[in-house]
Amino acid sequence: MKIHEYESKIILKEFGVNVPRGMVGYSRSEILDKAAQIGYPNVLKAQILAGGRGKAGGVKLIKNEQEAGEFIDRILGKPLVTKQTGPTGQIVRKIYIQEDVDIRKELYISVLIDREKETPVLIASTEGGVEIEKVAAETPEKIFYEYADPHLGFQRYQFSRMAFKLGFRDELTKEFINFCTGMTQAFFTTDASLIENNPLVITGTGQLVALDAKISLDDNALYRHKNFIALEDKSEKDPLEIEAEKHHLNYIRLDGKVGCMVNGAGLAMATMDIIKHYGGEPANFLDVGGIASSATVANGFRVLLSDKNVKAVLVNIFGGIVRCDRVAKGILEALETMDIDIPIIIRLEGTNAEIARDLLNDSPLKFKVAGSFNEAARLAVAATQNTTGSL
Amino acid sequence: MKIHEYESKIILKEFGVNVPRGMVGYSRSEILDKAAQIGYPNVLKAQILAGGRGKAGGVKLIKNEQEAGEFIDRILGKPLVTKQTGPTGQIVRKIYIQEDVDIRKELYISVLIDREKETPVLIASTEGGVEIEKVAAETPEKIFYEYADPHLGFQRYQFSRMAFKLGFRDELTKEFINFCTGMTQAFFTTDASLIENNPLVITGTGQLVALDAKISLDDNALYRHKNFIALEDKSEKDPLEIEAEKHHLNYIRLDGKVGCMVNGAGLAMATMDIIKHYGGEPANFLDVGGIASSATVANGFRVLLSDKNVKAVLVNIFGGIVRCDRVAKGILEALETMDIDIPIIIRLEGTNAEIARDLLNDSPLKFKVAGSFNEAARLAVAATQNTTGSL
Amino acid sequence: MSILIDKNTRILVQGITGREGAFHTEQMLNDGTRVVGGITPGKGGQKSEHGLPIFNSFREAKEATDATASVIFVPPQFALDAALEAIEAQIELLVCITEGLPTIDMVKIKGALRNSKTRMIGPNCPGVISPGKSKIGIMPGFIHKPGHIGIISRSGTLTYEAVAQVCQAGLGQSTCIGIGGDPIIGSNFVDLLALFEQDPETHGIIIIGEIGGNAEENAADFIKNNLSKPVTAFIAGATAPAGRRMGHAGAIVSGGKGTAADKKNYLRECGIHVVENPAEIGISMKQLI
Amino acid sequence: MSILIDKNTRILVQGITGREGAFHTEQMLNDGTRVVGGITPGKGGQKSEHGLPIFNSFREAKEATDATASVIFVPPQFALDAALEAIEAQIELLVCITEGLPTIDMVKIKGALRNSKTRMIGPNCPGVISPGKSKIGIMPGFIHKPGHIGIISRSGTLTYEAVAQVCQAGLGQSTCIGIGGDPIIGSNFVDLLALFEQDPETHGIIIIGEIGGNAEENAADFIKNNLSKPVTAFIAGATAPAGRRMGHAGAIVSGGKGTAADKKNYLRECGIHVVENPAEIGISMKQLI
Repeated sequence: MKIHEYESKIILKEFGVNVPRGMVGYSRSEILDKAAQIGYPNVLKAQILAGGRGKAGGVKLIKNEQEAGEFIDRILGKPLVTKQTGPTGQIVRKIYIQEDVDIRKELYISVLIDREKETPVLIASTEGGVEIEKVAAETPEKIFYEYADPHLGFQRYQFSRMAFKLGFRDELTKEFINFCTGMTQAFFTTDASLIENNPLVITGTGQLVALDAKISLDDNALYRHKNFIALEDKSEKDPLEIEAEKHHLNYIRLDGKVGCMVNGAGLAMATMDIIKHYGGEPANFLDVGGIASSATVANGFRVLLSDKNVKAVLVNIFGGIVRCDRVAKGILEALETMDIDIPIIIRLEGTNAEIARDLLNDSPLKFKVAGSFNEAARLAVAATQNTTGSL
Repeated sequence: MKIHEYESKIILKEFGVNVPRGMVGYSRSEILDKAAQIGYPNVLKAQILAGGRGKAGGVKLIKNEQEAGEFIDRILGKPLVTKQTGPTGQIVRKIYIQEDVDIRKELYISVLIDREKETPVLIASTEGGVEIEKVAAETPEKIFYEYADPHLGFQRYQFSRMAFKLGFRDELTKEFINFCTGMTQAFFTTDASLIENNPLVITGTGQLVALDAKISLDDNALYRHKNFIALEDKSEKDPLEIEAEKHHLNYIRLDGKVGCMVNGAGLAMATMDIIKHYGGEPANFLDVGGIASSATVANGFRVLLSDKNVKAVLVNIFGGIVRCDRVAKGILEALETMDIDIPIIIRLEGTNAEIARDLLNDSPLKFKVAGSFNEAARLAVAATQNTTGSL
Repeated sequence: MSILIDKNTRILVQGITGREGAFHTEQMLNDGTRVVGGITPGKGGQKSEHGLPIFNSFREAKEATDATASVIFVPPQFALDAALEAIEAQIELLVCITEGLPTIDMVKIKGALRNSKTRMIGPNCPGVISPGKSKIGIMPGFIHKPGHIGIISRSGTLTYEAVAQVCQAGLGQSTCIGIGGDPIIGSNFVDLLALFEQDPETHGIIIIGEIGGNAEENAADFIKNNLSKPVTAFIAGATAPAGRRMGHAGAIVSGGKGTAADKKNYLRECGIHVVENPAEIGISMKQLI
Repeated sequence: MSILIDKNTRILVQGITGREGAFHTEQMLNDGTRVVGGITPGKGGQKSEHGLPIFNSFREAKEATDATASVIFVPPQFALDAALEAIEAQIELLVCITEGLPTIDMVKIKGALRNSKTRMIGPNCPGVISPGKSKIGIMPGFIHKPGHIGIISRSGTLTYEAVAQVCQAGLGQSTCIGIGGDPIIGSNFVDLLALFEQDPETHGIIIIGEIGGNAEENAADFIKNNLSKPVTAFIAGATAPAGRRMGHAGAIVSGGKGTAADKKNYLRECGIHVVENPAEIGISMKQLI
């Protein structure tokens, strides 16, 4: 789960990490009020859950109230399109007002789980304020790594060693060790999957400050942090995805016409891939999961069909934990209560598949039961290419 | 560092461990007030830093205010002599008033560092309310152990396994797991060397409650817990030991006549042992430590001589980190400013011993420089056996 | 022969009295698996609905049953504890079906595995099956057929799909392992490829990868340098958008890394046959062998 | 020969620029020890007052100097970190002089040592000396003489006392090790007795114990079963009152256990010669040999 920059900074500050003075505002007047409190010049930053805000004009150094007003009028309540938002952008609903910081040097620092080494890693670079992927590609020798012990975590000597790699001395080294101590404590305590400060800056007076901050929390660990669940900003999510989440469905909306309902992430991806393979476009990723009841499946069906781009539905279920009879019941339940006029192709294999097929075949409802993966995909794609015809 | 029962219970409660309702009082009126608040019957418990209070009459079930008054009059401000206090006992300065608990069964539980396994151990027994040493000697099969992983600590399954060894089922198992979780968290968070609940009781309503509680903190870790330093109750310490502590001297007062000033705990013990070996009695243990300055040594000398039982002093220094010249300077400083009329025997060996001997020999002050360990010990013992004579 | 499990594997079920644990124990028994007992703290001494002995602690269960493997069905918040308990008891094979473990819990488990005798499969996986011999997991046993194809997959149901295709192609499986869809897992492609290479009964290997991480790239390197047997591969997620977690915690394209296209290219560069159509995994294996 | 250290041992000093670290580096150099550098974060690239190179990190220091041993002089709150850094770099021998480590820090260090190549001596100890060859620690080197007596001691200054007595008796030392007075220590009597048994240059062994714990009892068992060389022992603390910590965190008689009398009796039961008078350690060894 991604959280906003301003929330990330509040968390980091709790762990003793230096962040610039700042406040968040939701309306024109509130933002101007708080900008005055922070004092001019300051920096206004659009709060959306995506990177690349700076280049997209979402971050600006503001000299006076007039400039602040102009920025707010241009940004607040409007979509901001960055490299990471997709073409429709994200509506800016809050703006962060941050004191202006005298920057001597920009650095990069992050903590995240390294999948290869299977333990958290501290990554730092002398090249901050630019995309770290770019630094990695062009000057990988400027990125440094320290890996946590899986049981003991990070040690002070690792922060110290990192400081020397970055070329720090004396006072700055001590500050850096404190910075890393707080940042890694925040990482472990919050069960984060990523904490990134880009840039981390050295100020004119020689202090280390996290000028920008990004935290992603491990969704699987949220049960240990009930207080963080409230931080989730659903305003940036697709309403259908929010609806799906309520029913514990793993749903991601895409742009195609073939709606997919699949059990298992891998098979769901493969189903999307085969649709593409046969010239169609998947309308979504939908994994009904490992413990789907018939109600879950029925809810999934409703979510799927709420997307008006969907011109055909492909149900592809291979029963393991999920029992096909439950899925069949769910489909029947959904179809009975909904008025559906698009083709539905169903393929069920695995646990209790025969019971499921009997259930479906006994039903008077209209759908096509496919015999193979290939057949199911071909039928679904064909149906979207000929949406007026029937099966 | 030992802390009082009532302080231990406050700490345990912070970590979610069930303790009976209780308050501490310092005066007759305060104790009676609080006893009324807790309600009768209740239990009054003398707060001293030593075990064996129950058998010594320091703990009593009180039915009404009259009984409470009688108990207070008998106990408060008076010495309580228990098996662990020594013959002079400890003055009772506070009394803990605790709600009366309906006891179904008494158990034993503790967490401490196991020196053999070199990691913390959780110890529990079905035999509570009696000395665990007695249980260990008589029915060792009734004591159970779970060892912490040195890096991961204790795991839930260990608490669960312990619960079954104790014969718990269902609800009680869950309670026990929570109890152990809190108790071990308290252990690690406070850097305790021991947390002991004896008895841990099962109440009539099936709850687990720490009826008694003892916490010892690791002196070496107190720098991480500045707030705990205030918990130290110096009122129970020998004033000379408090004075010695101020000067970072490791001093323990004993009953003999030969005062010892030694560097290093092992040599200090051996010096006490050799005094005994030659028929004398050591007046103290005094380790001036590894980084003794001349000032430290001078202070040590003052502490030593404040004990009026001391009839002779044996200084035995083997210089390693401690440089003998510093020690010699310290001795000279102390002797110059003090009016000393008892024999002083000095033996210095090791680092800078020659410079030290030169310093001592150049001094006009009165003392005897011994040539060997045996000689020094014999002279010191002889001096106490003939205290009127001079060397 | 087969890898990891066979007719002699004696299995404990951690969480045998839970809904899914009980259901799949039943299924495993039906598939001829030697499940020898289960662990549910507080129910020691009782029998499970399948008539199996229940124990309070893993150590007790292992001592009483001489089990060599264990499967975890407990909820995610107890999975770290269950895994550490099994590792402490030095079980040989540990299969964790549970989905939703916090990544940092898996970091700790891997740390504990590092100095242990235990090999772990999963979490968030369907488990392991050597058809006709033993099954530890939740895959529908009846779709499998004994044979000579080894399957290693990051996916669950997509593995069943591959199994069904292999059977349709007239082949069977030596052992199929779902290694799980999480960022950190007990055993990786490479660990298991090495075992398949040494198993005389395995004649060909299918690997099913997906977007995210670089487990497939590591597998490709290993295959290129160490494997003599034919390998066919499928990588799921060609149509997955960047930055979105595709169900599995590990299936995410981030910073432009871990795309299906990159993986397929890398595998092909290492001389591995990669299929584009997930319905052709079985037939592709048949043609290679 | 000797044990642990000899003329070829190359030593790093952790905390070389601190007051005690600098002083004892000087002393070690005077005693002919091959100190090859030091670590003080922030002072890398500089030279110590002894002209030795200073490094910012242990790994860097070890790579540059080919050091085989290290000695820790940092304050107690940094000792855990220093030890873990040295262990990470897989130093062969680590001697920790620092006094006052929290016991739980030592628990963590022991956990890290368990799976490492590092052997640790201390903390809270005078170190190790093989007279005439090398000294890692703070003992006054000049009181020692090369010879054939091995000494292992929980005490610091009492060891010097024993050394002086051994010299007075006309003998010398192969290696003397102060193992430290803390409840948990890097190497115990037993670890080192095994090394002395195998060292042809060591003809007799002195062990100096004290109250608290049961390291002496374990040593006695080991000596009885495994040692062919004569051993003499002294146990300090016969006059120590129960429940009081006698300076060393480990020197405490608690619950009636760990008394000097018990230890002496146990050692004698195992056939070990125990001296009552600490001034007779040297002469006792002389008589035994």
